[in-house]
Amino acid sequence: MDEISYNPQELMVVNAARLLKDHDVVFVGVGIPNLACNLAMRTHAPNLQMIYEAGVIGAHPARLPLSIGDPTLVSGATAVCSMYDIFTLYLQRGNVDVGFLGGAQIDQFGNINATVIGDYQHPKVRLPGSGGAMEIAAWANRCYIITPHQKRRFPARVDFHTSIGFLSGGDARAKTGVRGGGPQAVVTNLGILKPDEQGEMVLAAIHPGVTYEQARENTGWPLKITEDCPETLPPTADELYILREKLDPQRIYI
Amino acid sequence: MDEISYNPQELMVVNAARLLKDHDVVFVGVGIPNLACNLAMRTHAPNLQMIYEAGVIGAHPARLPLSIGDPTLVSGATAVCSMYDIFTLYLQRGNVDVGFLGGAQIDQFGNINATVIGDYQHPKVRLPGSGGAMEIAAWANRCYIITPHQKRRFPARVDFHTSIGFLSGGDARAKTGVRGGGPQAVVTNLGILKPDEQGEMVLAAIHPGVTYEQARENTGWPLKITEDCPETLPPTADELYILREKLDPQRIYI
Amino acid sequence: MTKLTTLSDAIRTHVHHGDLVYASGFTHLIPFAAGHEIIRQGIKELTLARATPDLIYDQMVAAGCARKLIFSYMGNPGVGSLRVLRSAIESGQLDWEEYSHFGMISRLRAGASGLPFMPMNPTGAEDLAAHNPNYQQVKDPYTGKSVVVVPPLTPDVAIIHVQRADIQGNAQVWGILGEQQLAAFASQRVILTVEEVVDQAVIRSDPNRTIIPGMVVSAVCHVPFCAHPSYTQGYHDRDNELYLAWDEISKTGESVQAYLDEWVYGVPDRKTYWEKLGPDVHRRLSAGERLSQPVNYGDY
Amino acid sequence: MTKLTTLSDAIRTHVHHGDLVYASGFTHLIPFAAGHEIIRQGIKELTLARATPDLIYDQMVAAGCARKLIFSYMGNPGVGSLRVLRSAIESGQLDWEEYSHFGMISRLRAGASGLPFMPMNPTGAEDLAAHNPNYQQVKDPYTGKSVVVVPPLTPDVAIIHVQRADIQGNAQVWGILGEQQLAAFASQRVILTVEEVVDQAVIRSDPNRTIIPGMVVSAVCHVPFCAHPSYTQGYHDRDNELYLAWDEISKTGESVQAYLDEWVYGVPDRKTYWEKLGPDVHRRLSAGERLSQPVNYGDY
Repeated sequence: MDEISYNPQELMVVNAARLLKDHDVVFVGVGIPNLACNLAMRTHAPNLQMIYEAGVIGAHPARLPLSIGDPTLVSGATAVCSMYDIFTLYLQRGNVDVGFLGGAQIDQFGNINATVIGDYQHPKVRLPGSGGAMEIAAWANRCYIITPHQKRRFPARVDFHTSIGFLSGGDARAKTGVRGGGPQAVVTNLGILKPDEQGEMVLAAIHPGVTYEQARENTGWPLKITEDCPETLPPTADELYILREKLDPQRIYI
Repeated sequence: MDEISYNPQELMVVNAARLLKDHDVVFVGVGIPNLACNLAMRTHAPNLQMIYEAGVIGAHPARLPLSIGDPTLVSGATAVCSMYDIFTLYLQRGNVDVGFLGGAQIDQFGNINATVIGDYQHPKVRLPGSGGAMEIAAWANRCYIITPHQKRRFPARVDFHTSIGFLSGGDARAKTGVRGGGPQAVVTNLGILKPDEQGEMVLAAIHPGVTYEQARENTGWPLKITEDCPETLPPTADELYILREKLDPQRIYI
Repeated sequence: MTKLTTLSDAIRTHVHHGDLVYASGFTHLIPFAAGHEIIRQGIKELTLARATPDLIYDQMVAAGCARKLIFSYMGNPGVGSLRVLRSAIESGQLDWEEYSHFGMISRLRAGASGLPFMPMNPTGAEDLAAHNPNYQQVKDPYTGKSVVVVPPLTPDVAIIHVQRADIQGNAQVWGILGEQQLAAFASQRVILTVEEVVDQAVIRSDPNRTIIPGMVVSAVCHVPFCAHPSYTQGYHDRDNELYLAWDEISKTGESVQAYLDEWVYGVPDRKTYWEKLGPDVHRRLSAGERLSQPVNYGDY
Repeated sequence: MTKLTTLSDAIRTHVHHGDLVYASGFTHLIPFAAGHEIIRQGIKELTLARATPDLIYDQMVAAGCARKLIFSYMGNPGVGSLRVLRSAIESGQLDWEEYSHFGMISRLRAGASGLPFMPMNPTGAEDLAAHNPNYQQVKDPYTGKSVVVVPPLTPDVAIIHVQRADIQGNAQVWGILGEQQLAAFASQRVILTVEEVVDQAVIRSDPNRTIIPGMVVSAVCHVPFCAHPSYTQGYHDRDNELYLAWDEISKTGESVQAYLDEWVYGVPDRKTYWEKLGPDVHRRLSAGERLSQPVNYGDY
């Protein structure tokens, strides 16, 4: 059998898609998470429901949405509601299974910084800020992060808690009273990190051809590796076909 | 000129209508207050805006509405909103000028009981309860009460504060922090009561042919009478024509 | 995945002895057919919550379904008193818990939003709060003033009549909205009774009209005229004659029982009930046509 | 009574030096034409509030209109960073106040509702609250737990673009609703920019579509294509090319100034701006047709 080639974006999209379950209600942004959801819908999760923080439920986009409020998300959706209602009736009420998160920094316990590098009052780099992330990280049943695996993106501690993972680990998250289970996986171009019992993000799967050494070198804390740490299955021809030909034929995100 | 005859309901509707100002936003129930508003719209207050606690704004009913949620209020209205929104965005936000109130008992300080006669836990007569009245009495800029003038309806103290007027008078109402000005008039079949500086309801106008004695006899507290206490102008032929021929031709409420 | 089922099955599956039930609808869309089916199935010890109990709860209490009432206005709208409820409360046979409309709807708003409470502005009327410990106060951290709050209401099951929905339960409502949406999101289970079951393409043609998404709906029941004697905007009028008649019927236990025997126990379902009302009533309640002007969502 | 006026007059009358302005719209319906008119009129020292500042506030800050920003996500949606705002904050030239989306919208909900605060569930993320004293805590009287609250936001003026309204300001919106309704009710004054001014009969044909009533509206301005380069559902598409181009333009002060000179100072009004964009852009952004299916309100 011929080797199938794929790029790091495709690898991350495919692995993120596989984490989604049929009937999941997913709070989804644009770009890579949107592609992952659409791929899941067209493979193993036909009943996945996508909702957007702009207040769109059950979108049927006719084209690849270019922003979280793209009009193609609205035409043909099953419902649209106000911003207050999406955060209360849907997210906070517990109707959201999965949230996707991202940020400039993700730390050892899955905490995310999307706000600032340096001091908050005198920022070295000012980032966009929370948007919906603070609440999604707290209240979605489970969260996933998709990000390139680079040491500067994976510090031991983030400069600022825009949204929390497991804080300092142990029962720190539970003590805050948030309802969601926190980050369940970080999908990178090297593998998949998952929280251990203490909430520390450890290497739980590795992509074909990647070494443990590469993963360790690109992580800002002493990266633990699970006992089994299986190799992920490479993207299938079918997955790549859907992704390349159906979902992002102009290769905007992949 | 011939005497124009009219009944007590008509007298009350006409006098209530005259209290409304053009451009007032009125929180209105069915029955007599609805007739008063419609009469005002067709005479001196063409820009009156009627809103209903059912969430209807700018109703243009094609027939006399028989309940506060009559479908004729909706067809052709300018807006419909949820119950939560009518109480928050409209009433509590301060967008309502006038509220109409009613109840089994109205006391010396304009407090109203629409809840219970006797002990709350062991009621002698159980009444409907607050509905929207508790908040309307507190937050509408001004309130009006339309009621037959009978001693049992006008006790010195109500058994239960369903909605407040001036409580025990003086600054008692102001101290509660409610935004509205409280009951500005009680329109009865004998005259019009208005609050004095202490918030006590005093006879401020008397209908033609009614004596002070009649008013005193039908009031459960020593009724004060204002110095001038003018006689109200009788209903005009025009007012009665609109009321009888246009608004309630089947004489359901008048 | 279809959630279509019969009303009878939906009630049997989702409404249990002792449940807190919220059959919603402010004057409009009151799910009478569902109340009647609960009576027929003999479900007991319910806590019945509704801002406006209306005839439906008068009938359910008369049939012995309830142990407690949660409400904010207990009247026969436009007519007068609800005699069955009033007498059950006056005689001490029915427990109750009472709010103003805004207190009631704030409880639903908190329940639907997953929030611990909702704040309300002061009303100065403290007698009700004195009898209902659910009214509490917190200190406003910005002004130091006291703020009245109510806790979430999260019914076991909501029953909600809507004009149209697809088989997954994506539901559209127009006319008076009342507490339809909040009751659905606040409740653990949602039974939708639907005037018209429509193709999902109809729903998707106007997503802003959808107030309840299928994801919170447990069962979809196609029950035309479910709301009679209340009404369904655009489908049939309110039967005001029956509201007036109930004021007479409810004067004695015998006449109430006779009504239940004939119109609830005596009919197997809403279809039979509606046919039994006869063509004259159908004509009298017909809605006529007044269509909304369409909007363009654009073909993006 | 008509509230129709020109955008220029509405801005002159209702937006003052030092005001707190909320130009609303989540990705959709962003009132760019109004922002440009504020720039042209040289109004200064504004506090600009928006959940998502978008290009409109990047441009207004570049033009020197603002002293402070209140926001919850400062990005160029789908593209990247808002370079003008980012650099103004990094250099200490612009004051700011920051929330999460839910905090921001809860402030508007409290403001629009006349409530003293809105409660929110815990998020565990306390760094933002540590820098923003508007985040406070109250004790939940039902559980004893701590509850995060935010105070009302009540802007001096809201600017809101809608698809259609009558001359009294009764406004209907479809597509993404964002914070349109709450911003209108929260604010002291409301300037409505309207894609189509319609006869009141159109509004009255579908009252459930009306989210802003005329009673809270100060001025109605007929400004087609007001939202470009954002979009108006059913009227024109988002001009994504301009969002991408802005990422380049905003890299230097010179290119920003050149853009403002050409597209803001260089045009007297939106009509001229839209014509200047030219027929190719008009074609590229055309919306196509996808109509809602009508509903029957009934002729009662």
